[in-house]
Amino acid sequence: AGAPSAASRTATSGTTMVTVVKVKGIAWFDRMDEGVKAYGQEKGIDTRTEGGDDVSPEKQIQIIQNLIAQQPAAITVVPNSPEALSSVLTQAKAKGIITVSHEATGIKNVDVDIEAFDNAVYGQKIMKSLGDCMSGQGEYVQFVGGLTAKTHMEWVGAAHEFQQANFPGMKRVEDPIESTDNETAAYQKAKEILAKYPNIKGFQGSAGNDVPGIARAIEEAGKEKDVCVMGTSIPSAASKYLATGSIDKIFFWDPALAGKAQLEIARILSTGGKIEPGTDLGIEGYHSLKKLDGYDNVFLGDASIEADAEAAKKYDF
Amino acid sequence: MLILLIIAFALFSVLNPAVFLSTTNLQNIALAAPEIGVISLAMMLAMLTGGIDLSLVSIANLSAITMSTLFTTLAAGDPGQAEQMAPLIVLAGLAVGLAGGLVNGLLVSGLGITPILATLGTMQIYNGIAVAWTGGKTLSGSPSALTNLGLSTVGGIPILFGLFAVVAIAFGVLISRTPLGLRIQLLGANPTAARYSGIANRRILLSTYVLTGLLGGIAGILFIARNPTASADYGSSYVLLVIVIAVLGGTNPKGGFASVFGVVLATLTLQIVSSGFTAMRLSAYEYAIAQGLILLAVMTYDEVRRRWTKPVRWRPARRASS
Amino acid sequence: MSGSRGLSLRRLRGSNNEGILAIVLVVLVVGMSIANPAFLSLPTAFGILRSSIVPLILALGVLMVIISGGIDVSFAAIAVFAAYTTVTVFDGDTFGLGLAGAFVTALIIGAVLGSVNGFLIARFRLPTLIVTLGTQGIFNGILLAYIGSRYIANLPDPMAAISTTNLIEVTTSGGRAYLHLLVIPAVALALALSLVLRRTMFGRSIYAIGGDLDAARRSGIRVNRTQLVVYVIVGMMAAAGGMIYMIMGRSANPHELVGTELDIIAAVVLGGASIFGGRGSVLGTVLGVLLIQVINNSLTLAGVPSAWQRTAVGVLLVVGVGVQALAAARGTWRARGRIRINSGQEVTA
Amino acid sequence: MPPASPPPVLAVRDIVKTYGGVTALNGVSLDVLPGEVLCLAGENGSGKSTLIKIISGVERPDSGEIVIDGTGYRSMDPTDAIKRGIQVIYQDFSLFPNLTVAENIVLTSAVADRRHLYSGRAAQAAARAIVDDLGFDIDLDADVEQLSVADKQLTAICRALVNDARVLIMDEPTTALTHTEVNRLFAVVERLRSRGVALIFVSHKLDEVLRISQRVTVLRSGEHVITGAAHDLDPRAIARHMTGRELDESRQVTALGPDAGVVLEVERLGLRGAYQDVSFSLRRGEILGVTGLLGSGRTEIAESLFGALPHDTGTVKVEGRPVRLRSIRDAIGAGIGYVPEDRLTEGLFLDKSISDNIIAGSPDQHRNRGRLLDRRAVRKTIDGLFERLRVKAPDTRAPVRSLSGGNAQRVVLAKWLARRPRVLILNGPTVGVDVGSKAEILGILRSEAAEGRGILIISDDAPELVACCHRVLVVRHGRIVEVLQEGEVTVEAIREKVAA
Ligand SMILES: Nc1ncnc2c1ncn2[C@@H]1O[C@H](COP(=O)(O)OP(=O)(O)OP(=O)(O)O)[C@@H](O)[C@H]1O
Ligand SMILES: Nc1ncnc2c1ncn2[C@@H]1O[C@H](COP(=O)(O)OP(=O)(O)OP(=O)(O)O)[C@@H](O)[C@H]1O
Ligand SMILES: [Mg+2]
Ligand SMILES: [Mg+2]
Repeated sequence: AGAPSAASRTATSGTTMVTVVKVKGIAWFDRMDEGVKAYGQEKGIDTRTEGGDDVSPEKQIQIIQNLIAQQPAAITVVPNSPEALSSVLTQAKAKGIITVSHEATGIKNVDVDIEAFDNAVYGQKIMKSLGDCMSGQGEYVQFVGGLTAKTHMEWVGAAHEFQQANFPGMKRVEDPIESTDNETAAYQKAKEILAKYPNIKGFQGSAGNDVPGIARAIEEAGKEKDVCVMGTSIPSAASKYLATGSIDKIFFWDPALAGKAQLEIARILSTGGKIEPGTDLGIEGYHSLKKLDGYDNVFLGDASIEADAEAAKKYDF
Repeated sequence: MLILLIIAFALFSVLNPAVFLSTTNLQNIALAAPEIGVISLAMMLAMLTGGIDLSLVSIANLSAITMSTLFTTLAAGDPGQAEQMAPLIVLAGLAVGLAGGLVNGLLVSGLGITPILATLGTMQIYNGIAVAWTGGKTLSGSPSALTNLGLSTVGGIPILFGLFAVVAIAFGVLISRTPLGLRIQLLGANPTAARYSGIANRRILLSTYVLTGLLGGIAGILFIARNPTASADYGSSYVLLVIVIAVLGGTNPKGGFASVFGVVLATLTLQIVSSGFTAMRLSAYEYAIAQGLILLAVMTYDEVRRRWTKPVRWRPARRASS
Repeated sequence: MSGSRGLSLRRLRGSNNEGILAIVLVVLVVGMSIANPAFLSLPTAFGILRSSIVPLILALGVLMVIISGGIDVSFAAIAVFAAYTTVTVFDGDTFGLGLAGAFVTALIIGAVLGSVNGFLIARFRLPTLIVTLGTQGIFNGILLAYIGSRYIANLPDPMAAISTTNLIEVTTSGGRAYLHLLVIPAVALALALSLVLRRTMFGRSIYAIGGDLDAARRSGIRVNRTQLVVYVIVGMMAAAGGMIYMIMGRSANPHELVGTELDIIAAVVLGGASIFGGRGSVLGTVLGVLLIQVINNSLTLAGVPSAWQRTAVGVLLVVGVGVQALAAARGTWRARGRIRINSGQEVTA
Repeated sequence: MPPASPPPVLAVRDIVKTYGGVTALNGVSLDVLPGEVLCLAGENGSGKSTLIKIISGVERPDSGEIVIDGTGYRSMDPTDAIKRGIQVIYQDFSLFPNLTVAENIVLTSAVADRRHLYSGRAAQAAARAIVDDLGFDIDLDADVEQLSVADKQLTAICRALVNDARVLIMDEPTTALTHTEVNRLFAVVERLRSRGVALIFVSHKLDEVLRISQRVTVLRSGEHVITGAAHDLDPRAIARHMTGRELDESRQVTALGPDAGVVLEVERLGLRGAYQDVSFSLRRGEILGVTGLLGSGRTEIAESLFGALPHDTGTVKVEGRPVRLRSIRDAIGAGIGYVPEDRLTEGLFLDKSISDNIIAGSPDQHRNRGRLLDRRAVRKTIDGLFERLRVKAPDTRAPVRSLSGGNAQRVVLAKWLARRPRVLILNGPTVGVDVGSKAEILGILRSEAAEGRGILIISDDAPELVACCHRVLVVRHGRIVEVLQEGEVTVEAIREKVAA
């Protein structure tokens, strides 16, 4: 996987750009790989994705370190732990490699961090839908893939604040619950919640496996109609439950486009260009970048997508 | 093991010399090896007594988190002073490692809990403490002395690698040249006979796990020196990897036999294969397959060779040596 | 010579400390119920049983290996490999072979992978930990690199059909309670394995091999063949566990299960099996699995904040094993102290 | 051989077996006739057990052939051997520690019968039958790992006899047994013999050998020396064939000087259920024997003195000073050493080298100023003892597992001599040791005593006690019932007091 044909290697021997993903082989990053490859074809650049066989910061460090020795023009990365990468990214920069990151607000030592959206806004958006669905009343809980997953914690944090400000009738009854991004674990935790809070009205998920697991528990309890389930997921994983109404709505962004956006930024930087507020990457959702306050290298697109059962059918990942 | 190391090195040097033999790549290998190597040595030590220590990575993280928190707290008051306190901060990290090892040791030797269960439990406890402590966030901040240590090289060799070499030599001496080391080996070979030979099994076991905890603490220092950050879930993929390295390096999982030198070589070999695979643009999955094949091939070769050579000279590779 | 009281105490404790474990389990359940009365309800009980199905099936396989003096860390990789490959092959039930066909396919794959372990272990007499560590990486690598690494949301129809079939459905005040149909194979397997281990020569041979490999060879037990069969059966049990996991999860994710090996092994050892081989029982394993599932699936109910749940799991595990270990230590102490002055009296001949 | 004699059930022809560099057997041939006991004698390491393992299919010979009922085999397989009616009592018992006595007794035959099902109740009944038949007393429900060595040996005997064997091979079946059990075993052997079973019997107790066997085959260094009728031989002759020299088994006890102080004093020691009211003293330079029946409590007394078992009452003084014996380390600290009964599990690190085994008890005595092991001192101790105890092995790096029983015993002894204890307790110091080595080991013990150590020997072997002990204590039902003083120590006296 990832090895380009001999022809493309010679044709573009000058420029190689590598995207380091959290883990290889899952649908999300396969989709990103599609975007990365398509971008390479379009621009005639040697592009590929690399990643570990499980989600671990140390494997990403190892991969980036190995890549530095290969001297690509750019490394773009979706870090498992932004902080843990800071030192290896410094080394990359020192070798003149352009570095771009994604889903890593606050990361240091990259030229640009590109976010599909503002995490706080995204969290608020989910909560707005959840609050509307629950008519602003009742108990709810939030799931995160891991208590160590930074973006998940930002989403649920912003959502919680938004709820307190805008839906005073709602109540979060537990601190964020950890699902380890495992569908079965999410299912079991959801069952516990249903037993502990018979009147629960809402679930917010963060990891892709959260809402399918929660939905399974809801279906078994026959509470599809009584409980609102919303959160980040991908259409392929959620479609089955969207159809029965056990998931009400999912939120996501297209990783293929995010992959392209990272590479486009790297290309602009490598040709001496600059990324500024308002820059148009020519990619859907990234037509007018915003700069995130409080950071000097974070730019935001407007690429979040929300989908109900109908809308989700349009996506094939 | 040495042969394998040379084969691996030669193979990748021929296949992709430009990348594989670059200084950067070699330095990277030398930079990545120490943290894995130190944990592997700790695992080797636990396995030498016939046990296992699954909590090592959690201990290392807890130690790194302690150091980072201490530094950040001190630096909030007076950054200059915090830098000066670096040695004390490092000592605190080591102390956390020792404490973690002590708890393991007490559970294993005092209560007599099977090591795999005791350390599986403490792995979760230490990891849980780290999660609760950091709220799951990755902490950044560490004394610049430590960070510099991670970045600097002497004659092209990273200092961290030198540190690893020192630790390895110290452990080689400990195992083969001290009474404690001899007792650890004997205890692993036959606990009953050890008892009847006047070896204080409990105390030795306790010392062993305290030592593995200490190595965990050292690994925590290496973590934070390589990256000035600390988090609860760094290195979780190391837990099984270091067992692979330990056995590849000639440690008998039933106890009694291990070789520090073998473990060092095994660490380097796997690093070389890993970076060689990336240089060859092979995927992580293919690397996982290769790692398994290497393990099986080396062990089968060892076994077959052992059966064909003089039984009385049997297992020279597994005898403890530095 | 030891009084009948001593004997009945020994019975109660069980040959592998099952009695102690049962008490620990009861104490835990009582404690949880006090912490939250909602815990003591049929839905919770069924939920825990349901969540125990797959771990139990996997644990029974591990139990066999551990009794035979080995250890297996590759079973989770086998489970996923067999089940995911089956799902891929049967996509949409192409062959019309139905559920049975799917299971047979998975079992065959499991048997083949298990035989790789068994062959290496029996033929080259390699330490089992090493072999299975190696094959774990190989199986998992092959699966992800060459067969597929993507999440499959929709199972083949025959598998999907029983995903939501329940054995018992009861509506209680605490909500509806379901007992999944697939507890039947789990219970059946437990009973069958228990019979095999206690009542067949194959089962006793496994204990014998775990007790002393050389002695087993000398007494004519076909050690290599028995070991091979053990690993083949474990591969098949893992495959069945993997299939049931995917059926109950209603999706096929090749990244799951692998990584949970140690928890399963912990449950088996907690259930009184000796890591050194030769000891262990089905009853103990069942209790060990239940204990771990109760711990894992009731912390939120009991009100443990999620930040502290990892720690709580660890602490409960250590306490559970600690109680066991202390009881076991006292047991052997007593056995050592149980000194009979016997032959002296009846030497008259 | 008279022409009328029946054809041999079992024969081996020109068996050669090497282990790497070591030649264990070099062209050995012998045959066994139905209804006879053939005794296999030879020094430790002469190849007796190896020959037996080849017959039973545990090892394959390099060359040669095994003939059973006239059919020749290049090598055997354990199942085949059992199927052809060959049963073996192995020197190391080969029992399953995790299974009960009953199960151990029946498992082998169940395997040989190609059974598929197993019934605990049937096993119990079968085991009960054979145990009762032999008149042994063993708890059938006990796990074998909890048994004393003697009980393990009894279990192994029962297992071999539970089937109708045609050839019964017994590799040192009596090492841990006392006179009584040996007598019972021999009665069974006679019965089997009269039924036409062929037996091979290995023992280092030459008087036993001559009592039970019709013919004797002697091996030396893996070669066949002689086969002769038992009534033509006496112990001296056998020993001469084995060792190639004359042995002196007579009593050699040096007189203790009047100034020899008391090194160990035991007063009213007691452990409930094991022994009571044990008092005796041991002087510097004295060798004190302790004997009694199986289960009489001798081992417990020794283990209490070594801190391996607790004691409820009484005091122990070493060199006049009271010592606390709450753990083995206390005992070692007080200068007490102990060579345990079960050398395989308690005495030796089988996979470790001879060097490591020798130094195992005394690493602290071999430290240099840097607190590291002083390599030179370690080497000196190891080489010194290796030479002095004449351990037969290629070098000190060989794992102890590759040694024969007698040599392994020397290694255990060496471990304790390296520590130079004030009091050395030995539980069956020459169990399984050949006559030549036994004489040497006793010689070593005498010279150790002469250096001022107090030595306590627990043994069933009356001639051995006579050969070296100043005094002998007889233990019965956990009490010292007799003290045989200097002049009274004779084989007859010991046997009489023990059985009384
Ligand atoms: N597995 C082995 N590896 C190497 N050498 C061995 C092995 N087994 C036996 N030997 C050697 O073969 C020789 C014969 O050993 P064997 O056990 O047959 O002696 P034995 O006559 O039974 O002695 P003993 O009376 O002490 O039991 C010895 O020199 C021994 O060291
Ligand atoms: N754990 C136990 N369970 C049951 N019976 C036991 C146990 N330990 C010892 N015995 C019995 O107690 C008796 C005493 O055994 P022990 O080894 O103490 O004898 P001893 O006095 O040392 O004699 P010898 O040295 O001749 O064997 C044995 O016959 C054995 O059956
Ligand atoms: Mg022998
Ligand atoms: Mg005894």
